Amino acid sequence: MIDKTVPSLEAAVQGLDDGMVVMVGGFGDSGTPHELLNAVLERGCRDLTIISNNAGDGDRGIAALILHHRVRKVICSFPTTAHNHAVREAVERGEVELELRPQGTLAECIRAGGAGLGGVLTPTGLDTELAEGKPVYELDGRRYVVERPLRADFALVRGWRADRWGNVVYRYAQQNFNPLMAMAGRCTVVQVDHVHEVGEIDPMHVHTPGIFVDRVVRVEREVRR
Amino acid sequence: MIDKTVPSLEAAVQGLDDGMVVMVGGFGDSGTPHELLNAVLERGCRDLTIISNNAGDGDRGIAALILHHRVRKVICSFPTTAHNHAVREAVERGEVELELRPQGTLAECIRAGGAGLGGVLTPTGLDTELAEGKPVYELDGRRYVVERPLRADFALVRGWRADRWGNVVYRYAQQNFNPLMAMAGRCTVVQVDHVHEVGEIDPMHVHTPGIFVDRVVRVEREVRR
Amino acid sequence: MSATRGWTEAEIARRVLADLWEGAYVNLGIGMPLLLNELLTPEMGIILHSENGILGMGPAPPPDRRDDDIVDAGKAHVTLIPGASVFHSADSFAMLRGGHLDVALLGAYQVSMRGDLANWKRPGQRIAGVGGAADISVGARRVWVMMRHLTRDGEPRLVRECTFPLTARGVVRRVYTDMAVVDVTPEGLRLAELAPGYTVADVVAATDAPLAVPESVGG
Amino acid sequence: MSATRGWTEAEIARRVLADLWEGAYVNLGIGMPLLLNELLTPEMGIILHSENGILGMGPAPPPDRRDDDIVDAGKAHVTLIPGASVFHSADSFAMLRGGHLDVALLGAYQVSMRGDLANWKRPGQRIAGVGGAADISVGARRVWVMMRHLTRDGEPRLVRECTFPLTARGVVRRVYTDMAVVDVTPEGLRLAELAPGYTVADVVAATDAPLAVPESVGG
Repeated sequence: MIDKTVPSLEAAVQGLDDGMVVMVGGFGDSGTPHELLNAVLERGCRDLTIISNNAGDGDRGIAALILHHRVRKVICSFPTTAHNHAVREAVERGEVELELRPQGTLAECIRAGGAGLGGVLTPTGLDTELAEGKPVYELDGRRYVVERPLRADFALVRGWRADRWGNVVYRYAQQNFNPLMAMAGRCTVVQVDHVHEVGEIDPMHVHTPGIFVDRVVRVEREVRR
Repeated sequence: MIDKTVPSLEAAVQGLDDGMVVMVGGFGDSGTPHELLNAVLERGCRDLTIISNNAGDGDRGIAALILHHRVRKVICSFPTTAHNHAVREAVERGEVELELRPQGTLAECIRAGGAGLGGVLTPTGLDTELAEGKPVYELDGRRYVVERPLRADFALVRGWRADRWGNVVYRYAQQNFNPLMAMAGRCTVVQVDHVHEVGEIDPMHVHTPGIFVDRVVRVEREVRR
Repeated sequence: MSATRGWTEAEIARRVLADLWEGAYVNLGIGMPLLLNELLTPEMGIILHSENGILGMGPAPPPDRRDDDIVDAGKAHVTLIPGASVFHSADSFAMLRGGHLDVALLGAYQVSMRGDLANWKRPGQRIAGVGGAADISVGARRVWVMMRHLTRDGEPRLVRECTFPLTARGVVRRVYTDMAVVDVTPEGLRLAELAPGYTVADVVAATDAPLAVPESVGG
Repeated sequence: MSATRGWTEAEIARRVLADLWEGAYVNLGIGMPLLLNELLTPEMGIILHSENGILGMGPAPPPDRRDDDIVDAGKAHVTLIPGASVFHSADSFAMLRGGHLDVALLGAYQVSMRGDLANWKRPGQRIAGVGGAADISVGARRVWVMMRHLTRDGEPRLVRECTFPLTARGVVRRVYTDMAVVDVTPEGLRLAELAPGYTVADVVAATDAPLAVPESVGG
């Protein structure tokens, strides 16, 4: 019987090693796989490249990984918040390389990676510093920035419900980057609040089909709202 | 109060005029807006460019439009079936121009049109007749066919349930090209079996958010299964 | 500037609201634009888009109804109104980049007379976030900016040529400030309305680019 | 060819099935590959993808349970198994093009010794449909072909160079025919298995390209 659930957070990040590229879902705290990030921290891997919309907050999540010197590079759209000095300071002292992509471009590049497309042709950032060093392609008299697809060795995803085949449902705006990263991870790990038996989720309600998911781990959380 | 429902099929295709580009959802009979197509036929417009996965069957749907000499060009992935002589004969006598795109490329080009992207970089069709005459772009040592985005003046979409704001839910594999075409139509018209009051559809179950939809028309149908 | 002259931020937001219409799909940028969310009522029929993946965003909930999975682009807790939908970031930006939003309201450091927008980075700043601003400003049908007319140091923000790094070129259509409403036209800036207590001369002096003044406003 | 030699289409399908494994995600092309759908049982744990937007496709329903919204790539009525999901065509082809399918089973007119696939159009045919074949064959992790070894006119379909228009270059890994199972390796074609009643010499004669014969098969 196909069963993608794993018994622990430790098992969920098994094989996530030094030098790997790791996608991390979430927008601020919404849909962020905090417990998986903690498991990565405990695992102790270094030289990670993190792809995520943000770069953590305070000393939590990706910020914790940066503060513990586990991160070599961050690809994101909005690294800094009022409370996040971790990434700023690490970049300023040359420890972390920062690559900025506009949020919609970042989302589309991750989707392109997961969908086997060669890149993204976007008007976003054209003739601005945001497209510096990037190729420009002209088609039928219009110019587009060529953005490279993104893939990852691991995608860390936060969902709400999943079945044992890895079909995932997200709760409200928890989706954000999660369904896209699920497509782009060579190993996609989803932390969820609830695990269901196969057949319990309506086929029409599935946001991420199980084909994109390698591991499911349930994390006990207090009920919100 | 925002209410995108229109009272009749005739009202649903108001403004669909000669020479326009029209996307038609569906895969075979599944998710095909047959009643909207009939309304287009009755409206009498000519010189249409049809974008659809197939080109109708027998004397129904797009085949009916072709048989009535309303179609100038068809862009599709699979024009012919055992029972569809309409498109074959119209192409052979030079009445209809046929542009073939592989199915995944067609889907992605429609999405690109709706998403404001400049084109699609795909490995599909590379170095085959399927990419003849199309630009090839090389990025980081890999070559991709550049496929042009597709948009339409009208997108004719078939859904299952919609609310008055145009949020649409599709039934099982009825989705196919429908949610993509909904994004790419300057005027997107959705025929559904059921109209709901605003708030009756769970936000997490919406497949096509109302922002993509201009008109909703209810078509009485017998209940299946 | 005296507090008795011009519009407060809340008044600017109300002024913007007067230009919106029933059925409009609107994206609110971080900062001043988010004030709009608290002014809207369901009767107005204005549907807010939040780029993290919400269409039909409603105002902040009472503290005991906060939900971490319902936040706005500034990561603050919001609500969903009836008719709302949720989706992933690629679909969300397809809406923006694909020209489906009627209006994007953005904050800005500077706007040029040609509609160039600078709102993501200060000159010389090494690390800045761009978020969704660049996609939103190239994609929305109308880009409107809400900002103070002058910097804290009294420098004009409406300029001939932006000195701040650009977010997008030639995209801004209208600018709402504490002093005026200014349109960006193919011919350059044009005064559309004066805030109470300000004269045309005040606004011209506070604007570092030619400002056309139609008779109806100049009176 | 006598009916007592070689594999029937159903036997070819069963031979393919023996190479699949629990948890495999498999796409079935139109034609012979669709035979697999009727052979699978839930216990096998093989998950079928249908490019119109189904993951977890099940066998044909009884006539009174047909549902027009649940069809396969050949537009025939099928069912959904427990654990199924549905999605739109762009997501469906993201699965294919993005390398998420373990196996794609396709029919073919010709396969070359380098794994070139010709399965969408006959030479000189003016109007043909390609459907999903081109995306599937460039995207799936393993492309396996099911076809008769010879054409009706007795011409080999396994060839040095395809004379039919190509669907994709260098993609086929394994070919199942009525006469044999043949692997496409970096060194060219290699016989993997003989169908009952055929000899190595039969297959070599019916193949228009060099065919390596490992000792284990050649016996």
